[in-house]
Amino acid sequence: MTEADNEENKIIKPDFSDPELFCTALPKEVPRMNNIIQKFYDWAQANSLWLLAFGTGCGSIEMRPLYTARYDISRFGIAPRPTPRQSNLFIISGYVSVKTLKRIIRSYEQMQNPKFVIGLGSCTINGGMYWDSYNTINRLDHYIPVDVYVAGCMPRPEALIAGFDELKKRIKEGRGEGANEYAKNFAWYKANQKKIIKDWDMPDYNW
Amino acid sequence: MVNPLYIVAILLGTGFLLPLISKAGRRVALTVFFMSLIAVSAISYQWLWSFLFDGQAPAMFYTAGVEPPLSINFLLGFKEAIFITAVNLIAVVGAIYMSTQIKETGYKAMILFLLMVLGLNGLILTADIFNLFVFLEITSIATFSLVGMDLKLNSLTGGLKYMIAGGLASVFLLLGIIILYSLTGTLGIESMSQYVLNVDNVKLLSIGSFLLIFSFIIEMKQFPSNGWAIDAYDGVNPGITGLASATGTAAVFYSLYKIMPIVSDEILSMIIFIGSLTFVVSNLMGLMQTSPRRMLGYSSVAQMGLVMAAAAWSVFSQNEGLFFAAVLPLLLNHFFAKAGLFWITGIIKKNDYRKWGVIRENKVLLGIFIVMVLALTGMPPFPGFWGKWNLVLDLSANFEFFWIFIILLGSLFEAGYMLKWLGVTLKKTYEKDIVAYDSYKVLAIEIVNIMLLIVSFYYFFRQNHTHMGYYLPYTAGLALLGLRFLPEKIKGVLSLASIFLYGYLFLTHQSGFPLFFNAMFVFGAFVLTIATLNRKKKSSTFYGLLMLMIGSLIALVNAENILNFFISWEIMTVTSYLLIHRGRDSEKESFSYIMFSLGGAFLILMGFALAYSENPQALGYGIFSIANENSMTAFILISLGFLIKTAALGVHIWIAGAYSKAEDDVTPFISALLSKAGIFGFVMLLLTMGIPRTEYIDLAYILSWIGALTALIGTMMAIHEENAKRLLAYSSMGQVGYIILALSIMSGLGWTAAMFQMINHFLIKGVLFLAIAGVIFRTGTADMYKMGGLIKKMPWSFTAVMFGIIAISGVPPLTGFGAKWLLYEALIEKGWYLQTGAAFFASTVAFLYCFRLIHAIFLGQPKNEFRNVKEAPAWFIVPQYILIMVIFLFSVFPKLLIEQITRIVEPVFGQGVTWTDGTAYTSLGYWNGTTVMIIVGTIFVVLTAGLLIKMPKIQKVKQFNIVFSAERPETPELTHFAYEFFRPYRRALGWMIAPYAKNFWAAVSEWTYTISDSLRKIYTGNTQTYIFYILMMSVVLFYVTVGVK
Amino acid sequence: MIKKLFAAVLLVFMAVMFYQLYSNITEKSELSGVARGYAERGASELGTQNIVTSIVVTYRGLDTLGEVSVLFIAATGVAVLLRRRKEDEEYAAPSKRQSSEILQTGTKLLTPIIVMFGVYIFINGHLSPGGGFQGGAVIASAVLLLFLSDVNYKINHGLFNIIESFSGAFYVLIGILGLLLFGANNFLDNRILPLGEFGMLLSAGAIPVIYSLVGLKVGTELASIIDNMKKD
Amino acid sequence: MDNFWTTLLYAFLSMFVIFNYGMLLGGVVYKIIARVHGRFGPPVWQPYVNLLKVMGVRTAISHGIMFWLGPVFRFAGGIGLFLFMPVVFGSVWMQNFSFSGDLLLVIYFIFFGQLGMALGAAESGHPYSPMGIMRGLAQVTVSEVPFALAVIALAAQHGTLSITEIVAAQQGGIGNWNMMTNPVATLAGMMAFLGMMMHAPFNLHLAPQEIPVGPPTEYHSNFLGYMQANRAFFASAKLILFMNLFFGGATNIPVLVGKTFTLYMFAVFVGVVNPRFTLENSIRWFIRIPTATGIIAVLIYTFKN
Amino acid sequence: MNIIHIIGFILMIIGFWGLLTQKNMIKIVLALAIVETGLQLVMVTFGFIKGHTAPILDSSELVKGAAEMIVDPVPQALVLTAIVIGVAVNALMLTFVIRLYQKKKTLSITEYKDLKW
Repeated sequence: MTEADNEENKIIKPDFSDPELFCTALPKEVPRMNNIIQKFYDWAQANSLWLLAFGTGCGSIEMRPLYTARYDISRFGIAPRPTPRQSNLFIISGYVSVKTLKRIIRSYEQMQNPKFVIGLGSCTINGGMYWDSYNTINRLDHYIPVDVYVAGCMPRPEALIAGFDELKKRIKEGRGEGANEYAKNFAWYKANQKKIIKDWDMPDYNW
Repeated sequence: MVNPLYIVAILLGTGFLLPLISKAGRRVALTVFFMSLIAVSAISYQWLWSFLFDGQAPAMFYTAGVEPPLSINFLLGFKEAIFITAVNLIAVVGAIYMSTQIKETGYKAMILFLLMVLGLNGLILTADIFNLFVFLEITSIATFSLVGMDLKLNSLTGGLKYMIAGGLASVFLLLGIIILYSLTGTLGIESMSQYVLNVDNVKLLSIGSFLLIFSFIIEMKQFPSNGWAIDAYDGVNPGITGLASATGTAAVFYSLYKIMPIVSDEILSMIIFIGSLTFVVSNLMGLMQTSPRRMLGYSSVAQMGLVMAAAAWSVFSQNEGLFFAAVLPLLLNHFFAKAGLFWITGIIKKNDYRKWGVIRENKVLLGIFIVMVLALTGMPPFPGFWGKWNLVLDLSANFEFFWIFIILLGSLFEAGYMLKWLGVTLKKTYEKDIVAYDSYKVLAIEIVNIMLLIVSFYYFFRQNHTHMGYYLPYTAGLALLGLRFLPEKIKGVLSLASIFLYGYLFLTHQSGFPLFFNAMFVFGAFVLTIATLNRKKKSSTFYGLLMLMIGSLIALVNAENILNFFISWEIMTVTSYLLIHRGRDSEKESFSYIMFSLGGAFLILMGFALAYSENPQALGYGIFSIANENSMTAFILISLGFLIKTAALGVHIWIAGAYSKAEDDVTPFISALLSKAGIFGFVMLLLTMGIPRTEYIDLAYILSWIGALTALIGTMMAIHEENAKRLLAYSSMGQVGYIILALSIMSGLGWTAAMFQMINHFLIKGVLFLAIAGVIFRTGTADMYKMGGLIKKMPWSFTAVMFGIIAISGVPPLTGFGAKWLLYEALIEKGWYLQTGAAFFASTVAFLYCFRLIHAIFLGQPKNEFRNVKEAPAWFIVPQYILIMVIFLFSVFPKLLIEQITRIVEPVFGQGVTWTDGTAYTSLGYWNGTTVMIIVGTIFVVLTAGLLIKMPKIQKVKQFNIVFSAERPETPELTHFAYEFFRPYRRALGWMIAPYAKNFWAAVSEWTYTISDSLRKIYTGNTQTYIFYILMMSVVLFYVTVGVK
Repeated sequence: MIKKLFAAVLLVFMAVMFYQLYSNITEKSELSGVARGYAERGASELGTQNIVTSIVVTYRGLDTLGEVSVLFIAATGVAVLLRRRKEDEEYAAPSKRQSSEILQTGTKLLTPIIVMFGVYIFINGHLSPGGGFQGGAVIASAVLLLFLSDVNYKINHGLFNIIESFSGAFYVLIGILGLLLFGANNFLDNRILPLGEFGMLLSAGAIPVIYSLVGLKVGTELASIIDNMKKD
Repeated sequence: MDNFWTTLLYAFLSMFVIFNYGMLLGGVVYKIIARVHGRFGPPVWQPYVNLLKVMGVRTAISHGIMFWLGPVFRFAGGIGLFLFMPVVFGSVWMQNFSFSGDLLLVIYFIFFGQLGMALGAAESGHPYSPMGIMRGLAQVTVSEVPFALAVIALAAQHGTLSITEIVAAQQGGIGNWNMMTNPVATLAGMMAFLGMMMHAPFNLHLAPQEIPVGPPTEYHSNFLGYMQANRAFFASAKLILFMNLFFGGATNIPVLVGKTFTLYMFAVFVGVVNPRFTLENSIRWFIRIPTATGIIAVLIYTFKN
Repeated sequence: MNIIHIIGFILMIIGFWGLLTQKNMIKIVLALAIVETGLQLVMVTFGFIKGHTAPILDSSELVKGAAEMIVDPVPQALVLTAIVIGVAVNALMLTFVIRLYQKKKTLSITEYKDLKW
């Protein structure tokens, strides 16, 4: 091996356990305030859903029409955001392969606390037509907390909008606490995730 | 007084008797040899002494008891006394230097040496033209024999060439003598110069005097009949070469000077022409040399050309005083420096100047080497400087501007190869080699060096009638050079103390612009020197040079006349060059710096000369106030010189290299303080001269565009630099462009803006360069893309840089905005709208490099290798924050500064800014720095508080906890976006920074070198070619001077 | 060829230059300047018959002293340059053939006469054409003849050195005597000795002495030059 | 200045007005864009909801102190810019702190927030942030050129750099507006306006899919809230500036609303019907046509005076 | 105006021709000697005055009217010096040639070009 090769190896050698590179803290529950302000915030959360523009599976093809003049979800204060930091809604659109799961977990963990997940299509519920695939998961809520499932293969945009309505209702009722749930049962979720993902090359929690 | 004929008698008698004396043993012979040399020297010293201190009148001694012109006579005046003293001194020293060789060769070598000295003395003393010939032959033949003495091939070849040329010269000389004799009937020089006036046969007379002078032109090794001489210098034993180059040429020169009164003005003009031509062409050819001896050969030839031309000029213009003022210092400079350098080449036997680093092992020799090279390049206080200065001023008083140009051009070429040699010697790594530093040789060189210094100081004090307080600023530097053995910290503290003392001494006595500049220099120097205390590595010269540079700045401001101004300017140039040169791998860059600086200095000198020509009595700044047809040219030349120092567009190419390669704690000085020297020059020039304008050309307008474009292009170039120091260097260029732009407005507001911007730039560049110096000190690299994320490791440096960039980019509320505000108000008031636009564009582009600087270094992804870096040492941090405090002071209370500026500007241009409470009013607008600061501060505090209160608990995350499109960053290097940051900008606007200037100067330098290289090829080494040149030159000059019927 | 063409062109120009010089020479019809002074005063002042000698030895005596020095330097220089060094041994000249009988005999016959003639020339320098240099050259030619006739001839270096040194030193001494006896301006004055009767051998003060010294010195110097050159 | 506290009070008042105006303006614009697209679009109060939402986010992360301070800088820049500008001509309470400085102060203060924001965003270590900043800054530098030239032309025209005086000179009917009296400068200024508003086609710095939202890609929660609130001030302040400079200013709030809204619509409609320029394209465009226009505007006064 | 002048100048030109065209160093030295000879002729001719006699005052007539009867003695004196010096120079030059020949075993001057440029 030449010196140049060594040099190259040194550069692209990720070290995910390096505490200088990744924050190793674990998520904490942030309890709801039981007051009027919290209600107000819930209302705002429900009416300003920013969904992460991340098409994880084939179902994302059904999300495009939502932005068009025909369905126009902007009416409901729903808008796509390109960065998980600013989004509070994650739509898992369809089957989740092992490879995608890793990205989903990372993106989900990067979203800030009130965060909501909609499972889109049968695949997220029980694997759907991929239920016995070697490379997909069957139940999404073993891996991240899901607020609303929208069944179908594929569900139409109308169904999706119905799902949004359902989600809004949940949020206003104060039941959209997926993030806290995730923090609470973090060990369980992580164990499930690590069962599936063999080449775990990230910190336990992706801040 | 001892009869000078005893010189002849002693030398000759000893010479004749030596074969017998040597029978008593070598020791005895050597003793007698030295005794006679010393005796002869004693005679000459005695004469010189009585001329200097006893008011001795010139004396004449004739032979045979018959008065001249029937008999031969010796004439011993002050000049002769100087020359024989110098020659005999070098003879003794040379004998010491060559003692081993002489001992080995035996008594015959002593005879030859003695008789050579005899010939030299005779040449100087005799007042008979044929006797001159005889002594010339004695000198030549003795020299030839000494040249061939070591029997090496090169010595013999060189000697033969030398002899053939000498033979031809004597043919012309004899022919000339006989013709002149036949016309005048006398051989005495004095009587001849009287009788020639009565000669009817003018044609024959001019032929005769032409032939006479032509032979001396050959003997003086003038271009192109000098190939043989350079070959001889190259090939021959350096001991002899040093002697011949110094004493031989001096004596021959003096005899030429003696016969100059005989010849007509046309022939004197020819001498001037040939001398100047030789000076330029030989120095040009010297540029391509790699062999130091050959380099010195070209330099010798060139110097002799200059001296000869100057002497001919002094005779031509019948200005006896010029001989002492210009010719003698030039000659003595050459005399001692060349002898010393040639002798050094005899110790360091490297035939390639790039291998001369080995001299660094002997500090004494190195010091002498530096002194002599600087002396040859004509730096003050060495005599060469005084010679050139006086010559240039005298020429200008007679409106001979072309010759001034020629002289300065030649000097620039000479400085080119001399400083290249010096630069490489000081820096380049060298092969370890055993060099025999024979103590007697070093002793000889040291004596010569001391003589050079004595002559330097003699001229220094002779020329300067200003009070000695002017030289006070240099004392600390010189003292520190003397105290170089002290530990660095102590020297640093001493420096600080002396700067403080300077401040106390000077600031209390000054007023107006000098006070303003001096306050800046003293304060800046003090603060920036604190950072140098961080130095750990021992350096014998650093603080000395630094204090000399600071001293030169202070002295520059103190200068009462252009002479003092120019001396300080030159000292500043040299010391800053040496300081820049200390940096790593800085040879090329510092060379480019010194060449531009020297070129600028010469332009300034030429401008001074032009201005001086109208009023040849005074040297004060008043000379600029005289308006005449030259004043515009003078203005252009002087401003060009200052523009080079401030790195204006077109002459800016040195700036990035020099700034970036200088040591990190030196760069702040150069950027923050040194660049202001050019501004000071501009201020003084504009104050006294204004900006000349004619019906067609408005120089102020041109200057304003230079300033605006410098600002714009400098900034444009800064944004594409990867190296932090280069970036800041170009930023400096742009910022100083604003100052020039503001100065060119020539209004109260404009100058207020200029001064404000100057202070602003001084403060900010001090902070930024110091901060970067601290970062480089810790990380070891100046490449910004290699760093990143250092904010966590170096928060203090980051904060300093942040304030720096906010201030430099002109964003309110810091001082930078004040500068911009004043500038635009002034520009719009003046009606220069397009320049305003350009300046505005430049100031917005400045954001780009500001952001890049802080982002690439402090923000973004930290690199693994810099995980353990610490905050920069307090030595760097403390001065930064001192400066930042000043920035804040002036930001909150701009009135403090602007009022001071108004006070000095008002008497010249009237008030630019008026005040009501804290608000500054101009004719266009208003600004209240205090309320802006308060409002912004309040908003900022309120919002911060708001965020602190409202913010949920924050999880601090690490560098890779970023949203990376659901991926994970690979490495910091691949994630940190810093390399070629503004590439799209370059694609779109790259045409603005196409390297026209760089290509132009590269072409200039390449052409110069190419011309030099092809020109030197005329010296083929073939003796017959040289004979051909000599004869051809005789024919050409004959037809030019005497003409065809 | 080109080189020669250039040379020819250059020389044509030089010829034109010389022609201009030549065409401007005006012929003299009478003595002028210092020459007239010499002619008028030389005989009475210095007591020499030969005006040239008076000029050479006294009026322009410093030139002559210089001339002697030049020869001396040349001789010394030749000696220094042709000195034997260890590394030069290999270049030693091959053994030479003896010269012919006629030459050897002729030399033996002629040498004393030539030397006599040389002495005559320099002793009579102040009376008739001739002088130290001419005489010295004649003497040296005798030595040359000796070298020609005998390949193994060696000059007596010690003797030559002594003659050379002493004659030179005495010459200088005579010069200084002028200074000592008369004053600062009388260096090389021939009147330190009585002028004697005009036209006699022992007249003209120190001139015959000087010329004798010069003759001896020149003779020995030229001889040693020949000797040195012969070695290789 | 005689009564500082009154000034302060008035300033708060005008800040309140302008904040709400800015928020509503944003909402209306979203609505209009949606209508152009043939959609209903969000309600006009959607910006308030969004602001409320981000302020209610329960967790936050920070990459460092500068990251934290970035939005503060940004917001302070927006408010400051607004506060240094006279909003309504002749009105006592809408003069803000315009006595602190003239037009130049306002122009330069635009950079304050941008620079601070850039520093904060860059500290996040996210490569997209500096990319977006680079694009934004690069474009600002060139779009400022025609704007500066236009301002210079105005200063030359009116002999003052005080915004109030420039507005005063334009009173008395549409014929006195700089739009009419100095059409070339207005043209240059309006072209620069497009770039300064950073709407399409000059919004490469955001480029949502390429470098997700550019500089603020890491910002969330209250940070984002500050930035959204700032947008209301900043956009309004810029609109007011242009209105003051070229369109006669405003003598009362309805005129202010009308004029600034029209101005904004100009930028919005240009944006709606145009695709996005690459950086090189926009730089070249600004350095050609608008700059040339600006130079002409300036030259007119160079030769006139 | 004297024929000897012309002869002297022609000799000088011949000498120069030799200097410029001959490669053999000994010939070059000789050429220089020829130049000098020509020069000495020229010099001595400068002192010639038509009808005057040699400056040796061997008759009382001559002693009295020397100034009107003899040719100029000064050029003769000068030439004497010049000749001697010329001899010295030539001797030294030949010595150099000898030494140079020993170094390179050639007399061609074009071979001695080690020092150049």
